[in-house]
Amino acid sequence: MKLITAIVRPEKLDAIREGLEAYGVQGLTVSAASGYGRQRGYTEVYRGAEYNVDLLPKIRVEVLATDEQADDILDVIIASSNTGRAGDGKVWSVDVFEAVRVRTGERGAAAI
Amino acid sequence: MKLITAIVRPEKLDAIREGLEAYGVQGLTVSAASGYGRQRGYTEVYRGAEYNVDLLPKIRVEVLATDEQADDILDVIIASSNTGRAGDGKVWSVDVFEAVRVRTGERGAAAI
Amino acid sequence: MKLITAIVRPEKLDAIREGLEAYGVQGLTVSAASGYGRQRGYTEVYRGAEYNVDLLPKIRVEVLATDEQADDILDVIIASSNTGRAGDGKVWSVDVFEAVRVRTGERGAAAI
Amino acid sequence: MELTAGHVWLMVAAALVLFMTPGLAFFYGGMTRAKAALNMMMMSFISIGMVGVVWVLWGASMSSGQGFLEIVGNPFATFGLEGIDTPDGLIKVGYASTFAIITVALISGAIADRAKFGAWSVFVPVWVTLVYCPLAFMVWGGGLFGPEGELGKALGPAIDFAGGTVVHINAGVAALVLVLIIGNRRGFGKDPNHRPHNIPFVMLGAAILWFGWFGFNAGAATTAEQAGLIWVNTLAAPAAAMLGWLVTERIRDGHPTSLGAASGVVAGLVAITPACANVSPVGALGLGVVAGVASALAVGLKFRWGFDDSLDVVGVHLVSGIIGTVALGFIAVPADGVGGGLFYGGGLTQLWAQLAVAAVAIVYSAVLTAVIALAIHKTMGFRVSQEQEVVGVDLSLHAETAYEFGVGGHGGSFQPLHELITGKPLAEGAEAPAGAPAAAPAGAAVDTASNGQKTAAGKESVEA
Amino acid sequence: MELTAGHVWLMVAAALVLFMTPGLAFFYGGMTRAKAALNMMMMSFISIGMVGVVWVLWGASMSSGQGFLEIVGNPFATFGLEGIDTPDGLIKVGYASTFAIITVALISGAIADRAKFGAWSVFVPVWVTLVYCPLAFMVWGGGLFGPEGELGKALGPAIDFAGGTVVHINAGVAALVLVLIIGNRRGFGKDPNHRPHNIPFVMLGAAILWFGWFGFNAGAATTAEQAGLIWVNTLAAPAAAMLGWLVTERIRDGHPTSLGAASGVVAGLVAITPACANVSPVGALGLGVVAGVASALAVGLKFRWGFDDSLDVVGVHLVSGIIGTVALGFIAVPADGVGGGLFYGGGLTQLWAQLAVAAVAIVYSAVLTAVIALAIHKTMGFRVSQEQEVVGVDLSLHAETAYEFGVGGHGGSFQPLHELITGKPLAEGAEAPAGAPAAAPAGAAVDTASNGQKTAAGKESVEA
Amino acid sequence: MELTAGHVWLMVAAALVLFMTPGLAFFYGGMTRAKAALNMMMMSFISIGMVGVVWVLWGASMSSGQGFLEIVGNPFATFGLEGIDTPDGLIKVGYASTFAIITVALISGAIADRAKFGAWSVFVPVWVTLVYCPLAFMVWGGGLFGPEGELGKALGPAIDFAGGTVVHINAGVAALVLVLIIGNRRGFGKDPNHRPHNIPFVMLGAAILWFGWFGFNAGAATTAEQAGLIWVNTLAAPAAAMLGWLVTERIRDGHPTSLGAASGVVAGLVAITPACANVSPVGALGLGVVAGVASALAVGLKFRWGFDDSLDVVGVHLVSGIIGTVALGFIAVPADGVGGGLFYGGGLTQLWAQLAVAAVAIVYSAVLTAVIALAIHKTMGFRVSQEQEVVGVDLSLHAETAYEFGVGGHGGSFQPLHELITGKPLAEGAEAPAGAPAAAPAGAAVDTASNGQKTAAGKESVEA
Ligand SMILES: Nc1ncnc2c1ncn2[C@@H]1O[C@H](COP(=O)(O)OP(=O)(O)O)[C@@H](O)[C@H]1O
Ligand SMILES: Nc1ncnc2c1ncn2[C@@H]1O[C@H](COP(=O)(O)OP(=O)(O)O)[C@@H](O)[C@H]1O
Ligand SMILES: Nc1ncnc2c1ncn2[C@@H]1O[C@H](COP(=O)(O)OP(=O)(O)O)[C@@H](O)[C@H]1O
Repeated sequence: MKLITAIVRPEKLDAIREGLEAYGVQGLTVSAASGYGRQRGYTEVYRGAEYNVDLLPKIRVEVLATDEQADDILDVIIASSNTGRAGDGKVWSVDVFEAVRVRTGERGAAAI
Repeated sequence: MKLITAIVRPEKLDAIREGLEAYGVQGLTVSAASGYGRQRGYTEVYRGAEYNVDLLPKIRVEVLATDEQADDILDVIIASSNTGRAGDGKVWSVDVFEAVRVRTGERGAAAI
Repeated sequence: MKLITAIVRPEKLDAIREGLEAYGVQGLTVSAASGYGRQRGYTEVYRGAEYNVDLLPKIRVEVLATDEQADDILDVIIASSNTGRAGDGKVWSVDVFEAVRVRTGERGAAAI
Repeated sequence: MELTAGHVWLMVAAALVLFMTPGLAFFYGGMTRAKAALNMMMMSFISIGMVGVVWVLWGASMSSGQGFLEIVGNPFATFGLEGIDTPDGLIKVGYASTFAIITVALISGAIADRAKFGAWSVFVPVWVTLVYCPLAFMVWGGGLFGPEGELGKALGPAIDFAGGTVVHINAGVAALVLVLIIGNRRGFGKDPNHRPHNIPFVMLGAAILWFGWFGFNAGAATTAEQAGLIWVNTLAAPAAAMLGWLVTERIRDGHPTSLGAASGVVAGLVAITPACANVSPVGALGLGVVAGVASALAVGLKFRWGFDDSLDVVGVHLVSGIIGTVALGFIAVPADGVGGGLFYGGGLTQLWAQLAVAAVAIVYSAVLTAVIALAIHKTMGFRVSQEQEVVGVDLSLHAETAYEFGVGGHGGSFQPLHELITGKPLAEGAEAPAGAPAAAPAGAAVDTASNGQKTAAGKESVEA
Repeated sequence: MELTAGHVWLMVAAALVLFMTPGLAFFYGGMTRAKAALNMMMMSFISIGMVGVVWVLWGASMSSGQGFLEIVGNPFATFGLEGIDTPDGLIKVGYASTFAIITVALISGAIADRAKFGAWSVFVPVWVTLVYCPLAFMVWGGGLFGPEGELGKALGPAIDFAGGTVVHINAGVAALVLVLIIGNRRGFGKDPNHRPHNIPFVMLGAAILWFGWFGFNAGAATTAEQAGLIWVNTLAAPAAAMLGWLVTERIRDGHPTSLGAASGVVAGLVAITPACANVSPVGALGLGVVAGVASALAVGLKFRWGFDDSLDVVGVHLVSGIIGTVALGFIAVPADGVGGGLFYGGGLTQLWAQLAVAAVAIVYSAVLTAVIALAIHKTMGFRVSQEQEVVGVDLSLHAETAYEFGVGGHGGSFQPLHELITGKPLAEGAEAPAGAPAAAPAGAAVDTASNGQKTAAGKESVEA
Repeated sequence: MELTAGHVWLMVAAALVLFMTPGLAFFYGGMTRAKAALNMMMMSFISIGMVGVVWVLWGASMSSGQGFLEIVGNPFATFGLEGIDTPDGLIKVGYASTFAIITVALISGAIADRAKFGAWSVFVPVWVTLVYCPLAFMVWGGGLFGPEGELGKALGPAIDFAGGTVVHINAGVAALVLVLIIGNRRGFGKDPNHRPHNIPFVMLGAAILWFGWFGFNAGAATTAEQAGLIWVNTLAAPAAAMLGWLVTERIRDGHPTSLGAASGVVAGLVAITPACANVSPVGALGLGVVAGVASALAVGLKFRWGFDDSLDVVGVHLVSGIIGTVALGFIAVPADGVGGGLFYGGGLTQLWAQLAVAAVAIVYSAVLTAVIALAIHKTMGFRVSQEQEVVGVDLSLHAETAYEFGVGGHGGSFQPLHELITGKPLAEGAEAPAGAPAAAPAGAAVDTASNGQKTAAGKESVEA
């Protein structure tokens, strides 16, 4: 099994969810993050002094997936969150050793 | 070594901590998340228009553990956060390549 | 490729960023976390009743890195966030199966 | 009749006192958890709405004028404010209404986070009618405790210039009764999340309360001397009470807190309320210190005795209300050389009168509040379901959340109004497996028994 | 001349009404998304700044005194307030200024989250000069609708005691026109993030508005009887409207909301504004209920009809403003036994006068606002770029964010002031690959086309 | 004596001015970081508490009446307000107290985030007694600068109608002195987290300040003409200053900010304070613009010169206070045709008087504040430990956090009160390895040297 993690633009959350739902993904976990990278930030002014804010808001989306589906899901996420401009983010996957559904105790693919 | 990640109901945090402390875990990391899954959301009303909120608050708990303890810890987490209703969440573990305690530079099991 | 995750003191964020930038890292992701461990918390008082707060604010820093650089990056993070007192935190790395840059679809080391 | 200075002052004072109730909404709202803040504020707002209407219709009429048995006025004498024809008659009605409004709103702090909004909406008008109006009549409206009243004549008239008994003791007792009937919050005394979620709001509330209290205390002043004394006392007592509370905290807990400063101010204001026109400024300082220390100690008792007076209505309003009322028996300054408290050589007369009025207010309020609250609790229920409490009363009762600051914490689809009006339900989740049991949703946040079914749960789940 | 009670009341009332505009800033500011809250509040604040200056210079002069064609006063008659020499002349100017300030600020709610601040800063003084001043002159300053005015004589003088037409209908119509010209927010009717971000602020705003409204309505009262009636009506109508709104929500949506309570209060206040001195307290209750229910239903229409009156200026101020104005045709109480509305046997006279003044106000405001707004829109543009809207107008127009609560969410380097003053630019990012295209930054948050280039983008990106 | 219009106005004005100090708490509290917001607000609140008590006991007595050397009144003349027997005597005392309260509270903005609360609680009463009371006596109480005072007779009496020297210059100088003694915050000029954490609160504070300032400036007005002029000027100057500040920012930084609007309002209010009764409305507009621009430029100097006047007390209150005071030498309108500023043909007389009073206020305040602050700093210490500063003064000094919005960010166990009262310590952490060194906890947030030991650290760690 794989855990797919995507760090993407916050405004893309809805598109990703729609894409994944359409693909058949039934659950995912979202959290807030801030990213620093090639995308440059913005400037806030306070008392005539400038603050250059270069940690920009991102969304982290995590999806557990079977090995077979993992690659498709990667593609779905990329397709639905790409804008072509710096700051689009990263998606990565790692191998999962074990996964469990808390409600039932089901393990493995059944847990997803 | 393993990294165990649990996405569970926020109100279960205390129970999990107690369970893990009792088992002998000395540290863990918690962060906020939102989950989407089989559990359905709720409705907010604004100006007579309804918004269906289906990203629900969850807690992410992360624990580093030795390979031996990992399975027990999984069980402790599941036992202390299960309610039997949709939305209880997921727990998974992944292999850790290297772990370090920042204070001392200790690596491996000593870092936990 | 590796994903390096560091749970460290919030006030160390700037030092880590400077350290990593100097080393040549071009991007990273930050999020908020709370940690529980050997470091003890503080007490809040409310109506003469004390609340012992022992979940303390931490920062999670995540960096994708090639296998070659991973170890150096680990060292840079440790060097720039160490204070020698309990609560300095943990750094760990896991193997990444696949990584993609959303903007371009580049995979592997090119995605970083 | 042309506007006089007295009319202007009364209008201003009335506006100030009305402003206190939203102030209270912030004082209380900041003290709850974030997920119950709106509901807390709504309990104050609906008090304005309900009592505003009640007062115009029959409340004003019941709290003054010709009464029954010196206990309550005739609700139909000036029903709808018809027939009030003194030049300042309506101004006085307006001023009096604001006292009724805040009194019932004060009670709500004791039952934070767990009361049904529908039940509260019934409680408010009934309680004002059956508890507040009679007590106001007895103390201020020419009833039992007035100079012509039976008890007033027997014991000498009790002093309650601005509402120590009618407002604070009354509300404090009612709060205690409600807590005992409704029960404690889940996790009371154990859950650290019961800490206040927004202390700046608490301080804002305290500031607005203090500001408005100058109208509360001094609104009825008739001479410049009296007005000046009341103004200074309304500064002195809460200032001293703030210091008293903070020193108590510093000694007991090690830290003077912001919540303590805000609470101390209110305790001092409560204590000076009955006494504001009848003690010297130095007396007000002393009264303030005593009230601040006493209430600071009293708010801890709920943990010992196990009653969840959530936002300390009892510890602040009942305790300091009694202190202020009874203190007059000791430190009331003689009026034109006559009477006065024990310390001013006035003997025990005033003290007895003060104790009597406090006792009657306590008993009267306790009994009638219990009857009303039990009637509501046994019929429609006064308390939300456990699930609604866990989800938070803001969401489960009002379908709202107080704040939406962040990215990521909220999502979901949007259903424009016309679907609602046409009655078309929210689209059923296409991904729900066929044959999912049609579990009846029990709260705004719905977990289906085993697997998901998309339901617009909010609508059905509201308590009446 | 020594201070009289009337002077004192007018000064207090003026301060109260001035306080309403920041109250409005919170009422509106809490309803927007967090990323547009400051801009929303700034639209109110700049209204105070701009109109405060305009009023001293020529606004006061244009809204009273000798006029042109009964339509508008001479701007130079008392330019700079020179030559005002009645004892209470300046107090009255101050009082009047606060009405002009809040009227234009009211409009801003309709164009939340997307208007250029520079364009708004031009709109405000022009609109006050060309729309507000003439209308105030016509209704209150001795113009067309006064007892001596042509229309006043023809139809009988319309009643608008405190500003139903001049303030609320006027602002509501202008709001509608602006929405139609500027267009809807991105995601209007679909994006759930358009929910209010801070409802306690909305309630705070409503509370301050209500508090100040006692000055708004009663400031011009001349007798104690009138003042008392106005005070009570200013309590009764919004109290009833709050209940009306909440019951409507409870029936239609299943939940009474806090936002509804706050909005209901404002709707009731709007409706009673023109009528406050001319209806009975029971009439005020009835008017309040009608306004509360009607506005609660009206605010949903924007979703049906697809115009993004973001914070419901039309649904609340236009609708309840018309209700209050026209209601006088039915329920105005006869003055000294003469006149009165239809229900009091006064026939249709008053109703015609009310309809006429409402109609003229609507047409006048619509036409002139359209001309002004179009002129601005066609020249400098009234709307921010799409990118600025997505980033949020707080950051893109004011280089600020409303809140900074957390760890981790913000970082970056700090550029002390002297670099700015010396004109030295922010250091170019050393890590930017050489040869990066020097893309022109289009908004405060800048994505370079393909790879990064560090730019102090904020400075260039502001709209004029 | 029956209430007159003057009495009513003074009572209202006094309540308004008292309300300003909590307003200031929000103005300042919103500008700090979230982790220091409560402490910032507490510095204002404790000023009310402390000065409220001091004023009743000896402050009122020291600031008027028979004095020593024309410098200060006798503290025992009306100690405890005994012996004040004019009808409006107490009203005036109340009004005066509110000025003392806000003056000392103003200072606190300069030392945000790093002052010991205990030290501040000593500073407040001492400073009011030794610095504020004498200066108030000299300028308003019949002292040195009055018409009968030595300097008043020598130079002609200086004009300071509502407190340019006594309040603003005085507080601004004291603030500067405190900064120099206490030192800068860690990270001053470098750490972007020093941005304001809640700008809506800053705007709320500014709004309350403006509202209250009508009482501040006009409270002492005696005629309708004067009151009207003051009212209009108190609108005009801050309105113009807001625009001046925003235009300065727009030109210099590219963006007009909300923080700038709020600050501009305050700068304009400060500048008009001494001048409110003595300049024309157009003069007030001009004065406002100058103050707005000058303070907008001045607040940047701290970064250049490296003194951490954290919330710009010097840039706003000292700079605009001097501008307003000195401007009277130019634009004071002749009273009854006599005197007036340079521009009105009054010659240099008034200018010299104004410069003299400003200079004396600066020197007097600087020297005495330095003595008091150094005495405190050398004995008990005025500054928290580095660790307390990093943790945040809210937590380390008050054991509180301002906000608790989220899930997950807070946890831990709960210790009911009775354990505290019985002195039973919090349970030692069972999981702590035996033999852990019993390190003495140094701050509220405790890191043990090498491994953990559970300690209820908060209690011991507070500074005195
Ligand atoms: N090496 C990295 N490790 C982890 N996260 C990264 C890394 N590089 C970039 N990111 C994340 O991806 C986001 C986008 O990266 P950025 O370099 O701005 O654009 P792009 O991915 O389009 O080249 C960053 O904001 C950050 O959150
Ligand atoms: N495929 C998934 N990948 C990652 N997180 C998931 C996934 N499915 C569910 N989750 C997380 O688990 C939580 C509970 O899932 P849900 O389907 O509602 O209930 P259950 O796990 O009991 O079947 C979700 O809110 C989400 O945070
Ligand atoms: N077993 C663990 N798994 C995950 N995170 C941990 C674990 N132990 C500690 N942490 C994280 O590391 C932080 C520091 O740990 P702590 O035990 O306080 O100090 P130290 O790492 O210096 O021994 C904790 O606050 C927590 O966030």
